[in-house]
Formats: sequence, C-alpha cells, structure tokens
Amino acid sequence: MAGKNPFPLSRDALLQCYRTMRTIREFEERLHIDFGRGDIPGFVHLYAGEEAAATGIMAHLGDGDRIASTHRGHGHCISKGVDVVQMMKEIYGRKGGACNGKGGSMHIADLGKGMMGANGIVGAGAPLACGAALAAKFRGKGEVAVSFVGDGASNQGTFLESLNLAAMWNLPAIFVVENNGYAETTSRDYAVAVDSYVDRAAGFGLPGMTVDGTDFFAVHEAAAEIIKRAREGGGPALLECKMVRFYGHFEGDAQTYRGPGELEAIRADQDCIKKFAAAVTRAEVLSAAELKAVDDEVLAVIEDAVRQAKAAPLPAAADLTTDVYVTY
Amino acid sequence: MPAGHSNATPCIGIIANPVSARDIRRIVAHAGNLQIADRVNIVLGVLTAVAAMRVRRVLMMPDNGGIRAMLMRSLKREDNLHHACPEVEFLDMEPTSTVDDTFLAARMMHAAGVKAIIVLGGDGTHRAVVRECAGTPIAGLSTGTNNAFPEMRAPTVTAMAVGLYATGRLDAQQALAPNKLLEVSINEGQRQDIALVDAVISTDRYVGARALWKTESLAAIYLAFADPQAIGLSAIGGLLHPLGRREAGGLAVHLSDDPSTRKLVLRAPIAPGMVREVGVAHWEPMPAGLPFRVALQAGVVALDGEREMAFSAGDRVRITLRENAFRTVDVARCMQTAAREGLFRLSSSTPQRRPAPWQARIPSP
Amino acid sequence: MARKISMKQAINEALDQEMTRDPTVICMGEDIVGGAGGDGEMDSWGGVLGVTKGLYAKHGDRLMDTPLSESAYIGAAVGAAACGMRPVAELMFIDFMGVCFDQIYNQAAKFRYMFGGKAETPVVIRTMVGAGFRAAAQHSQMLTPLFTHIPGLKVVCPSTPYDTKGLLIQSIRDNDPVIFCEHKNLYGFEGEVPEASYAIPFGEANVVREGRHCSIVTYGLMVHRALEAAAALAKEDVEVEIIDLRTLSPLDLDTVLDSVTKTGRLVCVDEASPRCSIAADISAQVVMRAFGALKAGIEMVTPPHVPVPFSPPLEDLYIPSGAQVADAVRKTLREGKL
Amino acid sequence: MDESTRAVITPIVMPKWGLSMKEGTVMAWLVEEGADISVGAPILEVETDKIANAVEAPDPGILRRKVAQDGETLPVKALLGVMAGAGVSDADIDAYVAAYVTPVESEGEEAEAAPAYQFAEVDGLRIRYARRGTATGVPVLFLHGFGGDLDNWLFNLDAVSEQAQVIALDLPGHGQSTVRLPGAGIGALAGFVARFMEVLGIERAHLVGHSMGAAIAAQLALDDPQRVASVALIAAAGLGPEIDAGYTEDFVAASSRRELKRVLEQLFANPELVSRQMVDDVLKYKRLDGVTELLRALGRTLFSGGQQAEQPGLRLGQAGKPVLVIWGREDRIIPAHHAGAAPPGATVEVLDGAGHLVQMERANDVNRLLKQHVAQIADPGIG
Repeated sequence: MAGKNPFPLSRDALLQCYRTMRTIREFEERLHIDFGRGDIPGFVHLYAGEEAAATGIMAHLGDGDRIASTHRGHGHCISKGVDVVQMMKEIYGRKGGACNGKGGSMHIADLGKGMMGANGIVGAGAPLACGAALAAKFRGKGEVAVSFVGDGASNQGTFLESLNLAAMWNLPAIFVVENNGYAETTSRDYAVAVDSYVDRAAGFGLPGMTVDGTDFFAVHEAAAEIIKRAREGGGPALLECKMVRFYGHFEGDAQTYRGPGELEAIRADQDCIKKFAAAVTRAEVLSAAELKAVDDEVLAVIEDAVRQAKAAPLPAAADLTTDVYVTY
Repeated sequence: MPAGHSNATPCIGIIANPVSARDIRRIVAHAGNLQIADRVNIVLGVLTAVAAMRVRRVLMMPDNGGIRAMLMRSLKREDNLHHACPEVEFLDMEPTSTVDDTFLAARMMHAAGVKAIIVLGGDGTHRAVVRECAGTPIAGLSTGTNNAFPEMRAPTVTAMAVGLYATGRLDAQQALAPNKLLEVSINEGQRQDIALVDAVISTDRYVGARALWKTESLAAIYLAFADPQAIGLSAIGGLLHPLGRREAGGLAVHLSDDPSTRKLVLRAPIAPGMVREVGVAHWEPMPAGLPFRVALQAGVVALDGEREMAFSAGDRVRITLRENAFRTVDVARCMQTAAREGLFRLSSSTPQRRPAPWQARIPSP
Repeated sequence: MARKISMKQAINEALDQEMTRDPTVICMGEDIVGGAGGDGEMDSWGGVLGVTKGLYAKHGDRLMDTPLSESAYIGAAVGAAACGMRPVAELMFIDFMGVCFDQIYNQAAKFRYMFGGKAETPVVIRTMVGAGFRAAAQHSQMLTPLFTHIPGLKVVCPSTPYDTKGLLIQSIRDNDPVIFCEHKNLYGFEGEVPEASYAIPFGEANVVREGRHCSIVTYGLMVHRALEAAAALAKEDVEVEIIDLRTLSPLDLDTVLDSVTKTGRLVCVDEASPRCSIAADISAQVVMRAFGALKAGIEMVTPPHVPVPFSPPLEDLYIPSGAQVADAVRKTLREGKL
Repeated sequence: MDESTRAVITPIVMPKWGLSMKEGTVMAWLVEEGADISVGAPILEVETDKIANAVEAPDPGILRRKVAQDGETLPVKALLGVMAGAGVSDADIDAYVAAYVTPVESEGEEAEAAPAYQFAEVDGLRIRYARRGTATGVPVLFLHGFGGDLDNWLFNLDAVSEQAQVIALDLPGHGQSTVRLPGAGIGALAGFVARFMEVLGIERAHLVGHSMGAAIAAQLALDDPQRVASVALIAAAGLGPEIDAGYTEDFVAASSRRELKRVLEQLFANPELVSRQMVDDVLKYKRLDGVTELLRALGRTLFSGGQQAEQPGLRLGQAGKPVLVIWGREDRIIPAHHAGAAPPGATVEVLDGAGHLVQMERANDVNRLLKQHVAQIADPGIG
C-alpha cells in the first residue's frame, strides 16, 4: 500500500493526523453539548471546523518548538500534544487539570510540550512568540516559534509590532493568521481596512502566503516550507489560513450575525475532516474502516476524559493562594 | 441574476481574484505580492475607464479576500467626490474563498449577458474563468504569480478597449481574437478540465499547496503556446522552442533527470526569482485535435501552474490542443482601430457632459 | 573600605557580572547599545543616560537595541523568559508602561498562577522612575504602587549603589518577574560597593538609621529626604528611625512593625501620588497590626494628587522635601500622647 | 609635689576606635563628679555604630565636670568631661570648657594617615590587610576567626601598635580577600599565612589568633617555628574537642538581619553590644557570591558535629614559644575551660563579663595583656 501512497506523509502519520483532527472535533463537539447542559463554568471558545490548520502546522513541530495560542486554543493544545484528560479537567476547573484548575479554557498551557498557553488577551501571543523565537535563536538548535492569531487580532498593535520585531531580528518566528471571517461577531469586512494579512506581512518585508485552511494537505505543505525556512535561518513569515468556524465566538453565542444557511453550507462543503477523509480514501491509502476505528477510539477517549474530569476533585481552599510566585 | 438590465445598458463583468499571487512561491521563491489596495486601485481605474467609454453597469464577483470590502468603501468616497463611475453590482453569491467562486461568477456573468469579462489574476484565474464563461470574451489583467496568458498592459487601456467593444463601437470582428487551449481528459472525459498555457505532468501525485515548483517532480509539459519572455513552467518550452499564441498547434516537452535518456539540460525561470535546470528528453509539436496520451502511471496534472488533477495507475490521461477555443479582447488592435477611426475625438461644438454620478448599490450583508 | 561608585556604575557592574556569569542573561531595550545600525560608534549611547555603556563591547549581541516598540520587545522578553532565558528588558521610563502593560500584568505576572504553578518567568524590567529631572508629566512618575498592586510581580526600588547592585543581581537570579525601579536622580549618587558579586535577598527592609522617637518608612529617593529630616531633627534631640523598604513587593512588614512598636510613631514618605500609594498601604497595615503601639496618628508625606509639573518651581514644590518630612515627624510628636 | 594640687587640667574626649569611627554616643557615666580616679579606670560608656566600650582615664585625677550628657552623640575628640587636681578652681574649669574647641579631622590629616587597608597578591589570592604603627622590631600579626575579618581587631590594632608594628589580614575566603581557600584544614591556612608573611617580607612575628585564628597560629608555630616569636591564643580553637556547632552552622545559614543578629549575640556576654552596623557588615560579607558555600565547607572540615577536627594547641608545648592564653569566661562558642589545656608556662587570663569576642568586649584588658606579652619577650631576633 505504501507505494500507492501519493501523500508526503506515511500511512501512520496520516492516521495520526486524522486522529488528532478527530480528537479536536470530538472534544469541541462534546464541550458544546456539556456547556449547553450547564456542566462547564466560564467561557469556552470552540475550534471545531479549524482542525486542519492546527494539525497541518503542528505536524512539523517538536516539543522544543514553542507556540503561542489564542483564546480559541483547544485545537492548538491537542495538536501540540497536551493531554486531553488534563485539558478536560482544566476546563471543568478541577485539580489535576493542565493548570490545576487555575487557568481554565482560556489559559491552558504545557510548556514542556512547547505550548506557551492559550491567551485571553487578543493579540498578546505574538510578542511572546517573538521571545520564544529569540530564545530559540540563542539556543541555536534550529527551533522555531509559531504565533497563532485570529483575523481580529491582526488589528492589534502587538501583532503588527511583532511582525516588525521579528523581521528586524530575523527571528525563527511564524505568524499564522487563522482567518475564520469573524472577529468575535464582527465580520472582517467591517473590521479590517485592508482585509489581507499577507499584505500586512508585506508591509514589514515578510513573505506571506494564503492557503485554504480547510485543506489539510495545503496547510501541511505550506507549513513544511515556511517552518523549514525559519529553521534554516530564513527568518519569519506569515501564513494565512482561510477557514471556517462551526460555532460562535464563544458558547452561548446565538450567531444571528451569520447569513442564512451559512452554517449548513460550511458544514457541508468546507469540513476539513470530511475533505481529508475523502482524499485519503479516494487515494486508497486509508480505508473507511480504518477511519471509523479511529472515530470510535476518539469517542472513547473523550468520553473517558469527561468522566475523569467530572470525577476529579475541585481545588481546595488552600490552593487559592499558592503558585503566585516561585519564591516570596 | 441582477434585475432590470437590458442590452440598452451595456454591462461588463469584473472578476478580481483576491488570492492570486498569494501562493507558496512567496516562500520558496521570490514571487511578489500585489496588495489588495493595489488590486482595488486597478479595479477603480478600470471602472473610471469604462465609465469614460459609456459603460453604465458592471457586475463584480464578491469575495472575502478584501477586494469587495475595500472597493465598497472606495466607491462611497468616489461618490462623495462626484467621480464618474458605473453602477457596480456584486453578484448574489456567498464566497467560499476557493476557485469555485471564480467558476460560479463566470457562469453567472455569462447568464447575465455581460459583453465581456475583465479578469484580474494570473494564468490560473484566467483558466478558471475561461472554463466556465461559455465563450464570453475576456480581457486579462496580470495580477498573478505566473502571467504568461494575460499580457502586461496598463489596466486603464485594457478597460478602454473593453469599453469600446462592450458599447458596440467596435464589433467582434474588430475587437476579438481567437485563442488556443489544452483540453485534459481522464478516462474518456470522466474528469475533464482545461489549461490556457500549460498542462504539466508531475510525479507529485497530490494537490497540496497547488503551486508547482519542484523541477525534480516534472515529467512532461504540454503547451498551448510557449513565450520565451514568460515566467513559469511554460518558460521551459518558450526557451526550448518558442511558439506564439496565434500560431497553429501546440508543443509537448518530455523531461527526464536520467542522463542516459535526456537530450539536454535547459536553464529556465520556472518561478519569479527561481531559475532552475531541467533535463529535456525530447519535444514534439501538438497538432490541433490530436489527443496525446500521458505516459506517467500515477501523478498529478498541474493546469496553468497549479496542481489540479491527481491520477493513479489505471487512469488514462489524454491531452488535446484545441484552436479557436475562446475569444479575448485584442486590446492592441482595438486601440489602433479606434484611434484610426477617431473614436476618441470629441467634436468641439458638443463639449462632453460629465456623466452624473451613479450610486454604487451595495448588497446588504 | 570598598571603593565608591555611582548607582549608574553599580547597575552597569551588576549587568556585566551577571552576563558574564550566566549566558542566558540577555539585555534589550531602546538605545541600550545606542547607535546600532548607524555609521557612527556602535556603542555610542549605552542607554539614554549611559547606564549600559561599555557592555556591548564585552557581551556583543546579548545586548540588543530594540525598535521603539515596547509592546513587542517587553513581550518578547517575557516570552524568552518563559523559554529558559533570563532577559533584562529596559523600559526607558516607567511612564511608558502604558503602551506595554498588558505584557507585564496580564502575561508575565499571571503565567505562574494561570498555568497552575508550572511556569517560571525570570524576566527583569529595569525602568527609570521619579521626578526632579524637569522631565514633566510623562517622564517623571513614581508608579511603583501600580506594579505593587499586581500579584505575581516583584517590585524593587533601591536608594543606594550598594543596594542597587545587590538587588539587581538578585532580580536577575530571581525566578519571578521583577520590576526594577531606578530613580533617575540617584544615578549619580555614590556609595561603597564591593567589586565582587553579591545578591541582597528580597523582602528585607534596611534600617538606615536607628532612633527611638519616630519611625519614617520610605524607599528610593525619599530615603535621602528622610535622612535630611533626621539630621535636622537630631539638633532638636529627636532621634528618628528610618526604614528603607528596598523591595515594595515582597514587603518587609516585620521590620516596619518592630520599629513602630519601638517608637510608637510613624511617618510614611512616598514619592508616588497619595491615593492607593505605598504610604497609604503601609499606614493601613500598621493600623491593622500595631494599632495599640501607636502613640500618635500616622502622618503621610507625598506629593499632591496632581501630575508632575514641568516648571522648576512647581516641580520642586511637588516633590516631598526633607523639611516636610521633619514637620510631619514634629506633628506626630506634638499631637501624640507621650 | 602632690598630684591633686598641680594645676593640670586633663580633658576627657570622645575616643577614636578604628578608622571608620567618626562619632560616638555617651551611654552612661560610670563615676560621679568629684570621684578620684586612677589611670586606666573606666570613666564612662561610649557607643559607636560598631560597639559600646568604656573610656578610661588617661591620667590620675578627680572628675571635675561631666560635659557630655547621657544619650548625647558627639564627634571624635569632642570634650566629654574634665579631670583636674583639687587645686584647680571651678572658674578655671568653666573657662577651659568654654574655650575648648573640638579639633576637626581635616582632609589633610586623613591623607597623611596610612591607608586604612592594603591588598597583597598571595598564591593567586588577593588578600586585604591592615598595617599600623612605625615601631621597629618584631611585628604582631593578628589572625581572626571563622567567618570574621580584620575588623574583629578594631579596638586592638591602634592600641597594640603603640608597642609594635601590627599587621592584620583577612584570611582567604574572609572579609574582602578572594573567596577561595588555599586548601581545607588548619595546616593549609597556616601554610598560607607563612606565604603571606613571605610576600610582605615579615621574617618573624608575634602571632595573635582568635578562635580558628588561634588554631592557625598554633599550627604555624609547630610547622614553621622560626617564623614565630610568640603566640597569643584568644578564645582559641585547637585546645580542646568541643565547639558549639550550632553557632558555626547558624552563622553560615543566617541570611536575614534578624537571623544573623541572634547568631552574633552568642559572641558576647552582653548581647546588646551587637549593633545594627555590625550585623550589616557581616551580612555584606556573607552575601558575596561563594562565601556561604565556602564557609559551609570550612565549617564541615573543622567543626562538624560540634567536634574540633584539629587541636594543634595541645601540642604547642613542643614549639617552645612564649604563649599567652586569653578567654572570656562566658564564651558560648568554645568553653573557657579549654584554657586549662594551655601548654605549661603559658600565661592564662580568663576575663569575666566577656564572651567569645573577648578582644572587643574587654578590649582594654586584652590590649594591656597583649602589650605586656609582646613587651616581655626579649627577642633573640634583634641585637
């Protein structure tokens, strides 16, 4: 079968990427339901629909490569290797969560995995990624840092200043604009004077490109070249992923700002996982049965994560005042 | 389809691809970036020019790439400033930010009976329009990475030529020129597509980021024409055996890295800022209408620079050159004729009135 | 005794010794090299007041000029700190925090807590504070209370070259984010400083002067105003005890309480605006924890609640003087029960 | 002629204890006006930022006037009181007091005065030392104890320098000398002191050692007898097994002023003598990079588990040198009964009301003993 495989990934790699995308999707779909039930406190911003971007990019990164994520960070966490049980516990505000329940959905981090944290401040991750890239440059091991921002964040000074700093210091930093068309509820057509993120990069002399973020293989190949370039000292670049958001800005968002039939259409025609499945089965690299097996496996994993999260203890009163300083 | 339009008010279409010149060749080569603001300026220039030629209505493809949003803001300003501008109407379609937008727009414009379609894009965009516009004449403005098909020319001039034809001051005979294309068919038309400049066979076997730049993966190149001044894979043919877009027949070039089979090594600009050496086994003319069988077992067919049709063992891939396949506005000839016939001269007795400003009607989101 | 150097030299020496000791220590800031990329001398400035002069020659690219882009480079320092470096970022004037505060108080300060104790962010932000430089409202503020208010930050504001070197070295070695406030009017102030490296632990106030009649609690430049007051009061047989907090977070409340318990009187001197200031905080803490020891009402000496004015006579009025401090002490003695 | 009738007025002025002393505070008068005072009797208590001590009568006479009041802080050489014979009239005393002007220490004087400290390069270590006095003959070399420095001799150097030239050094890893040891153990330190003497061109010296410094002195006398004229052991290590390990360990561990103050208080019979300045000075030293680790290592080698690893003092008899042993009866670090182990023929003085830092707490007595000790030794080295 290997000879038949037209893709630049092995069967196992493809299967793993599918597993990752499905895990993200299932994780988010499940949160959508449980949030509706009132099981989950606070805000959750779901990544469903955007899986191909995170997965296609993270496929090229190791633990030594850092990413700075956004408020919509679950997909980045999962594809960067953060444990889903710890994530679920965190979102449920439990002890043993990725942040022992002190961060929640918007602040999940795992520095050991190179995940510098989801971020509640839109655009704040870009300078942090510059710092990670600077550290990588000093370490000299060819590590890179990736900053994810949404189309909304691209209006923040932090993002634009970071493009300049990264260009000036020739940092191994990659800026990924996840363009899902909405800054919270406001259409980018309204919010962005020039709705092109590649143009913003060009303004700082950074090369930028646009890919169909719902096409895993397009993202994967583009990311491969951009990351390779950064590792070898080619400097920063920008990757705009045009993508779709299956849910609202956050859970509880009625999405009345969407056009009629918009959601149905994107779920039908622009579901990155469906596209991936179609491609790999058409090429007869993976069988529908193999994919189904992954689906079932993922279902079980998420079910188990939820069960463990609900069973996990809540933080104790004593935890309120710990972890503020290393020493004080 | 827009209501209340008739041939009395000559209408043209504009399809401006917001993501042309945005592909991976920015990363792997030194391809430039045409900013959205510049694309919008081109469109504004075109609108002003066609207005001057008395074109009153323009249909535009909507997009989520920034052109529509910025153009609408700009048109409001134009209106505030009382600049002459045709009525601009965006097609009633929901953009998907994929090539499907161009396909659909081309179909809708044909249905709406536009006289011609002005295309902003590279070879790939033009291909997409030609594939779906069912013979509606097109005029190309090169805003892509590879622009072998659209000729380099000031957009205003192109727009004036289109205006002359659209308003009937030049007829089809005077204004239009026939073009060749390549027809690609897999398994006797099971899957079919076209290329305006080049159909390239690559061993890559998957679409990925679409653009093609790895010469080691090239197997064969089929060309409708081969311009030695072009950039892109067609340059390989252009520098090997030039063939004009108005000349008969096409060209097939078979490539090989294997020293034993290759006849020569050619140096060619296969992408902006990327000059590569490719081994050439042999090349042959492509008589019109004669299907050429693709030898490669499995791979992908790249149409005008973009990987489109993956095929594998058992698939039968045929490529055929077609002449007089579609028509383009021959800008050079239009302007010469119009000048010779004094179409641009205004009689001193009747000073031209400034046309009243038209409101750009903006579809509510 | 040890040689005397200025506070400016003490900072330079601390940076130099730590950069030599630890390769992960890097410095970045606007013009800290000065002249980078120009045709002239590479190390022409060494910071707007020459504090980092000479370090580029020794440490090269580990000393980085930045664009005038605080959000980006302060954030980059924070990010690098979270990834194993020990960056010392210079925020030229503390007044500029307005354009990069998010990276300090929402990112650096919160990582450890938000990430459940799994992050360390050993970043130092060196910044100039204080009035008296004729620099007007946007280059003269003492914003220490704003940072002290934020859990997760440590705030240092030394008053002598000896403390400056030891506390800066501690700041660099410390594993928490530190805001290191340098009073621009003390840069030239000289004092004895050992040549060897040494670290002064945080959270230990310095009893600058012992006395039995009244405690003056202060920090930074105001320590010297308090000393002026002490000299004047000594002539009146009033012996004040002066406590230099040195670090505002962590705060050495024990030393303050011990002193107040001994003297029964307290004057808090703060160059920051009066409302929600360090002085106000200390006063509240003492009232809560040592009310019984107080023989008189607490006095606060601060500037008026106004921005820092430019015109010299106005600015001189703005900054608390030794005379004001002495008067405040006399007031506690006059009004208090003896 | 009768002393009391001689019209001599003797001013009692604020003493200068150590070069850094600029002023002192009168704590308490120890005698009343009219009291007849003999030479060397303590008259009043003065406190400096370093320590409190008694001002002694320079001449015999009657205390005629207390000029300085309790609690008053006055500059060095300020008039504290007046002594005179009975024959001197109150009017004369008044006139004298009125006319008295405190001489200010001019910059010139300071410049002329020998530099407070010098540095010498010994075996690659930068060693701080102080040298005082111009007397010829065999000099006196002072060796401080564990964690100490040459300022431990603050009240002794100037006094003893009237008798002989004095030299005090910061041992390696102590004070302002390089933070590195020449080797573990007393032997290595003794060898280093010998090298130090070589570098300074000191052929022979009277060694005065405090605590660990005393052990070093004894060791050097055994290893290199011809360098050593005599040995004075103060609160000596090396004369017995016991030592308060709690002290040495707490001293190393203490990082805050609070902790360290409690530790230093153990060095004195009267803990109030531990001033803020003393604590700060020790803290400044202890905070230098490497000091804590060095002291911990040295402490483990010499005093681990409350046992002195080496006791060279017990063999000092073999060296056949004149030996003076001084102890504070209330020494809480090394018990005073170790004085009993002094070699035969040694002069032994155990002073009341003093702890481990007896040379500070009873400076005047220790100085007197040291001067006698040095004086009585007819040194074959000369003439």
